[in-house]
Amino acid sequence: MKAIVAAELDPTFRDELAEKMKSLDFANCLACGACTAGCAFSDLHPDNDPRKMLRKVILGMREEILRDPFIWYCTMCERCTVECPMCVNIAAVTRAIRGNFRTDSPGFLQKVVDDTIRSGNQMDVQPDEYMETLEWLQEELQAELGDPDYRIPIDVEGADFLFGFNAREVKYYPNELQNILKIFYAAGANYTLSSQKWDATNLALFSGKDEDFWKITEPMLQEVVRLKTKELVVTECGHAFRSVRWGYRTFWKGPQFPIRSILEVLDEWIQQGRIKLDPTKNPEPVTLHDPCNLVRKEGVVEPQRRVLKAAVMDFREMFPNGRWNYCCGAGGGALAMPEYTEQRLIKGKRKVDQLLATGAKIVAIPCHNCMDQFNDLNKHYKLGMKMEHICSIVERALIMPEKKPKV
Amino acid sequence: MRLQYSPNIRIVEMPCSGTIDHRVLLQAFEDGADGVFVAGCMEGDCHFQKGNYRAKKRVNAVKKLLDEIGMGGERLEMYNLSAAMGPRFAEIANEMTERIRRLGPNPLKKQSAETTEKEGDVA
Amino acid sequence: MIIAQQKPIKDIAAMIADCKKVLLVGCAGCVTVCLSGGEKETEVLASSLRIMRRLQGNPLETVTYTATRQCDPEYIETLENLVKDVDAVVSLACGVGVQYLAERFHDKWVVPAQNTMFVGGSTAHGVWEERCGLCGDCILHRTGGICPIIRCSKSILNGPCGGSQYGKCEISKDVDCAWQLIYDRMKALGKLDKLLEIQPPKDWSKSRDGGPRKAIREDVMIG
Amino acid sequence: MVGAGIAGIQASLDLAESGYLVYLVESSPAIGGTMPMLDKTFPTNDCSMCILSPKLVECGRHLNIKTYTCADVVDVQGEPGNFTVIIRQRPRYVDVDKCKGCGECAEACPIDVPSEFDQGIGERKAIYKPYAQAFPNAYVIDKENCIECGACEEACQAGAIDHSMEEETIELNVGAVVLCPGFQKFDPSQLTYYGYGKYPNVLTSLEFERILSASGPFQGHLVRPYDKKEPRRIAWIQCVGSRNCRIDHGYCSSVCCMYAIKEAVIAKEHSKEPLETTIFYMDMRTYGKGFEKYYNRAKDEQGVRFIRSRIYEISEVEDESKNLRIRYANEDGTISEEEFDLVVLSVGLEPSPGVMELCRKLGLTLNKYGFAEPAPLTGVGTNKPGIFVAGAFSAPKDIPETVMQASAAAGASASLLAEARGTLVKEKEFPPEKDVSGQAPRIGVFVCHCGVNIGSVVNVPEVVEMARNLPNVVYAGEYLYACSQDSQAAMKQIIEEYGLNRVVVASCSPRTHKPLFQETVREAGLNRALFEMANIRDQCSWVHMHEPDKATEKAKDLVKMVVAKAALLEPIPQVAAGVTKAALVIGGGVSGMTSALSLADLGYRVHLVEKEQQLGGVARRIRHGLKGEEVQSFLNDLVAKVMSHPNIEVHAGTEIQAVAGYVGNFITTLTNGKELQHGVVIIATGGVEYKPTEYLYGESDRVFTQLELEEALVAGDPRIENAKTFVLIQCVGSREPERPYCSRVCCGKSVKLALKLKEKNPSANVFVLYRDIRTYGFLEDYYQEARRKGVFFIRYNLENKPLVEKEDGSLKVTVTDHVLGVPVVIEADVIGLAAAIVAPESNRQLSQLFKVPLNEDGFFLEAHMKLRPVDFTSEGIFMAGLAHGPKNLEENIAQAKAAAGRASTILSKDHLESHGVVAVVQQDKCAACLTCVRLCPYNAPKIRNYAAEIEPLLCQGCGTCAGECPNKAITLQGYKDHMQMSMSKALFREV
Repeated sequence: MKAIVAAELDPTFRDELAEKMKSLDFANCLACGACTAGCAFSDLHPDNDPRKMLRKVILGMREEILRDPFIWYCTMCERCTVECPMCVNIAAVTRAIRGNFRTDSPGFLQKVVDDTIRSGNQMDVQPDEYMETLEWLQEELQAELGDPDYRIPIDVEGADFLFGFNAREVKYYPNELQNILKIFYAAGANYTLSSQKWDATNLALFSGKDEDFWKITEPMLQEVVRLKTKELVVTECGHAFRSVRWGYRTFWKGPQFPIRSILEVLDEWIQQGRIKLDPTKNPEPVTLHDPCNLVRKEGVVEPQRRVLKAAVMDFREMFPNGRWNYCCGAGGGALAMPEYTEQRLIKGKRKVDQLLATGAKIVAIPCHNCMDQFNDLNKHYKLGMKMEHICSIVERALIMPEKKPKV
Repeated sequence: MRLQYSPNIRIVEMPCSGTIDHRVLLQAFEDGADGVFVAGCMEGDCHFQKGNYRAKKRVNAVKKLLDEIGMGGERLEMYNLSAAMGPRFAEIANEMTERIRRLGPNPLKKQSAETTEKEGDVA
Repeated sequence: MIIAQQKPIKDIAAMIADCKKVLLVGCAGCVTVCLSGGEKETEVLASSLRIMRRLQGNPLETVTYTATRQCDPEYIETLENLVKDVDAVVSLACGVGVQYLAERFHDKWVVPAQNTMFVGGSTAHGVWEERCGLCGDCILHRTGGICPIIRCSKSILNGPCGGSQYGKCEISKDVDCAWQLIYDRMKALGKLDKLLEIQPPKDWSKSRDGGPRKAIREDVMIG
Repeated sequence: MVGAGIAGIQASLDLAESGYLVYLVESSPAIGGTMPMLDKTFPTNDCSMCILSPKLVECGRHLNIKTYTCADVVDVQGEPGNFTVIIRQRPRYVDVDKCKGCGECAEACPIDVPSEFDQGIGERKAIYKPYAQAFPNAYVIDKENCIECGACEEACQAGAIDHSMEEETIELNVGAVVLCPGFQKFDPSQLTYYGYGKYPNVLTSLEFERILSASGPFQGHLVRPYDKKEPRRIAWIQCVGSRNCRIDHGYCSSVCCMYAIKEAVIAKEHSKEPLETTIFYMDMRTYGKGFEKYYNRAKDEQGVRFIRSRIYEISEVEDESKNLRIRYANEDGTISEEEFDLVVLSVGLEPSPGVMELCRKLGLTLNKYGFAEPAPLTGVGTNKPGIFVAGAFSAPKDIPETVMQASAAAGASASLLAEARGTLVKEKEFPPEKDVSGQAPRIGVFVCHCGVNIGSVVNVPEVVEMARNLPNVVYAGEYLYACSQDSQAAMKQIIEEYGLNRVVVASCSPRTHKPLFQETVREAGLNRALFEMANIRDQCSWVHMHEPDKATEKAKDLVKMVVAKAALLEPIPQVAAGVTKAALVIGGGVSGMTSALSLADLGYRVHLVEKEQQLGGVARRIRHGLKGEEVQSFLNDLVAKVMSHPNIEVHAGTEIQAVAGYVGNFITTLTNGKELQHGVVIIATGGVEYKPTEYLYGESDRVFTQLELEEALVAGDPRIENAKTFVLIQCVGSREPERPYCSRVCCGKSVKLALKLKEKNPSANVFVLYRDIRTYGFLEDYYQEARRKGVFFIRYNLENKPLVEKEDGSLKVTVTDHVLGVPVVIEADVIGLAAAIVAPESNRQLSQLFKVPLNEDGFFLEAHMKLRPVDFTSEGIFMAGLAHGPKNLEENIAQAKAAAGRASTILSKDHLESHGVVAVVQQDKCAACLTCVRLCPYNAPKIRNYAAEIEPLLCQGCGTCAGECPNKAITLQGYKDHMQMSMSKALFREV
């Protein structure tokens, strides 16, 4: 990097950013180095030191920031500043810069956002395709459950909760959706899906453009009002859960209602005995990955552990975990940026070391983005492990009730 | 500051180096001391203005006398240091002990044939 | 007062080389005032001699005493029992003291530790200068209080000799020319004319040239 | 006095000595506060207990101080001069007067609980005494853990235990209240990422102090509580609970940097094997007097590693060693990972909830962090007249500043109650002095262990055995702490029992402890001079640590010598001298004027001497205080008060010509010929701004010093008005080899200037180039405000200083950015240099006149850096303000009031007793040779009727005349030649 000429510095950049973020906390930075140490990846490859990026912002080095690779390398996992003594939030700064200043959005991140705005879901699944898949699933379940008049509740008003899920569960992994619905059935859940807006994911969380973000997430929240459900439950997907919760806290002006993760609901059902599990169905050692959006940013830590302990024989924690977990390397929309795949796999090494240390055979991963990353790591580092969602593990251990519960 | 220095030193406390008297110095040698040094304040800093100057004059007079009578003047020395200079005191203590080790025990002892083990480990 | 300076210690030691036990006697008179023979100097001398002799393998025993003055019989009477078993007495007094001890203790060998120098006074602490030659016939009233006998190197009565430069005597630039001083003083007092009177040769019989002198005061003699 | 830490003790002593009755209310069972828990104190490395215990005993035994322990203030009503205070005293279940502190009860008690004093590492019984030298020297029962088994009651021969005691409510009527309840240490368990409470090898700094301390759970042997192993690598983590906005602790706790360095240095001293010590920090804040040298010595000579990096988290290694691993970022961004056996968290200071509750009840305004910050520019005042604050309760601060604020609070309270002085106090009566003349010497030898300070090196029993058969010795005994209250009582009893007429104590330095033992000897009816000390600690155990047998040998010799001298000691009569009830204050700056006003309010005449024509000093050039106070208006009304005060006589345009006399009876002549009579002196000669030679100062009119910049800014100088880029450079002249000290105020001032510049022109670019930003205490908030307002802070180091060049008419500053590691080139319109504060040349001359020492940097050297920061060693002379060393206006004002408070302890007395060690002439031996008259610097000897005579009150006891009297007519009492000769004789004579 060449010498900095003070005259060329642009202090107004700092104020513009603060106005966009509606907070000046980042200016408190003491350049103390805690975030550099906290970032799990700052020493794995160049341009990944949060302190250096923030320094450029504070000095007002507009050009440098507009071409600093850090902005796209950062997985926005917030580990660096979770305990920053000066209340700086590097992820928020990165996101604001991405959305308001950068024009070189990599890969197909922006394309996916545009598709989502247009089609309402991330995979551009057309409404008829969506309805056919549900019908197909309904038939499968009627056979599997041996209950001919089993129906998937769609647009049922006044249910306990609306279930929002990930477009991948329709497009590529309907079987996973099947498992979920089977569990709902076993628990006699009073829920509904929506025909209009069902995909809770939102890549604009990573692109940083708030207008795009709200265009995508607001309809999801409006569905809850339209269908008059008591709460919104989101499937095992980190950034989907984060999007609706963050959107709700930041932009939502409508009526108030709780938003919970499916893991919290499963945990509740198990505590209440509404579903019974047989852990012997999952004999192999299982470890749990804590997705940053679900665990560190949204604070859901214990429910998934209780669920797993009820569903498997040998549950092993990896270290560090919970609020201090390492990011899997694919956060911040990295999967939509093929040109940084190599950095993503280098970042994943730290997670691989954790997995090997536990000696587990199965990795429970309550997040779709993380799932793709873990599958890549499985292949790249030849781990030979099974990567599963918690619902698949729970479904395997499920003890179906004899008679058909009232719907 | 707990600086370590040679344990061969015995200290006689005086309110000011100006209190020292020729006879006390000579008496020390006669009683068997191998070496004596007077530690006074820095020149010009004497709390009593002239105490340490007078002490230096008297010490030099006795040094000359010790040469004349064959005891050797190097066994007596005057040093100037302030109360705040702990390291300097330790340095002096070690320096003086080395000098006296080089000079050997008090010649009066050889004469009176009874050896006291005060300086037992002297090479 | 009488000014005395201690002899080098080697000389003193030589005088008592054969003695086993000596008595050292200080004097609290003139030699204390000129810092050469008081109790402190006496004990320093004693200690030095003891160390010196022990170093030579011939230890010396010393007894010390400081008399109020050594030039009055009564003050040295108290030494009676101290001198009994000593081989010699070392006196730190002026020459008078040494002789008094010798006279009083005729069976004892008495040696001087001092060189009695002159009669004078201190001009600074530790610096003494000669002022009076004890000539027995004082002429200071003729020279404005400055004695040419002592302060002029040639003791001339009708100076100056003409050898002085810038008021200093030709023998040494540290010595003032007495007559320069006399001249300046008489000039200041406006009595220069008195210097014109020629002084006759001095009657030295009043000085020690007439043999040792005696001063008698009938009026105060006892018995 | 609410709170009996060092602040409460100092303020109580000052007030009691000035003629006021003091009620000292302490919530814990013993006075002393936090200081007794510390092992050593910086920067002198004195053992904390050793410098505190004389004050503990003095305060404990003082007739005019009533101490209430286990007591809390519940309410205060009334107005200044007439407050009613309700205090609630919790039951102690032990009668303080009966309890001898023998400890039998604790032996018998079956219950072991973690000791609060030892921070939970060591243990104590349910019935316990907080620490060995505690005052009151009595036990207390902790009812929560006591199982009422009655074992203690049986064991106690003194019948002091009374389980039926109840809580009492006591009402006190007082004129003024001083709040000094101290602080609470931050509990780091709330910062989970440090793992305190989870990982056994993560300790707080106070726990580490207990481990280091000789009276601690491991007797000073440095081991880990976890597995009692000796650690090889220890890390200190700074700013734990300080400079942290996330938990509303944004302030800096001011003391942690220094105590961390001290702990590292002392830890190295305690470990036989080489010990690796590392300190992780952000800014090394060693701003006090002597601190920078202490830091440099630790860094350059003692091998303490300093790593500038704030720690993100601590993790534990898997194996059972439970060592700790720290992953940290270096300054260039690279990551390092190291393993440590022990991690010490330098926890900050915070106000304790209970105290904040009391303040709310009293209507005291607290700042946003809950501290009772004093009203601006008062040093100790609060928003409630008559209620003053002192110590860490008003702001996190170091012990010297606490002691200064305590003396200031005492001074302020005294001036509030000037008329009531002396009304409620009792004089100290001593038993009649026994006449020992003619008796054969009967010597008692008391040998001290001083905990392990002596006992661990010198074989004390052997020394006692040897002492027992020394000539004239009739008693010899050993004591764990000779200076503690119970040993003192035992000493008195033994003097009685054995009919001793000489006392020898073999313990520590006479400088700190001789007066204490002499007081006890005097209380047993013996003249103070019949006492002598052998220093077997500073001269033996401390300096021959690794040669115990030689140290024991030497200790025996020292005792032999002192016993020989003791046999020859004679009683010395005390001589009393009157006190002129007036003070001389030198220097008319803010400090001088504040001291003068405080003393004048106390009713004493004050002569204020100022060499300039008008008062004000350097404060004339300061516009705003660090917290934005209007300094000029404050200064003008201060000058007005001084000029109009009936008790103050101002002597402007004159200096000190000559000084004569001694404490209570000074006579000073001024250059204008006036002669002043006064009892005390306060030197407040201020400081001078260093004229820089660096950074093109003087070669360009755009390079200012801070004071010049402030003046230009206020005057609307065009060079400032239309300037766009400002560069402020710190440490100009300070922290350099020629001036190895920190000028302390420049960081605060630069931050304030930067804020002012930004306020005047928000689009201006303001750069501050610094080595360490030392905005200690609540100044840290301004540093944060400056960063938020866009001031650029760039750090440089000694090897890579900023380069200032003149380039075709404009100034170019080049400095390397400390984060990005690339040079930053700045076209500066204005450069402000933080020039050092240096001592004025006149200090050297004043030091000669008053015979008071200067330190190497030219500032005046106080009697004791920690506990006597405003006194000189010579009695009756005090100092205040920049003359003592660089500090800000607020601190100078506190020190000025402290100096006045200390001076009033002398002026309030009608007569002073001379300390007795004076020279005496034996007239019949005197030859009137004038040696003594010529030598004595104090003109004490005069020739009267043909012999010398020494005026005892003028004689300072230096002994120069005695050493040179040709006929040994003069002897110095207590140090006669034959005494010294007897010591050398005893040394070499075989027993």
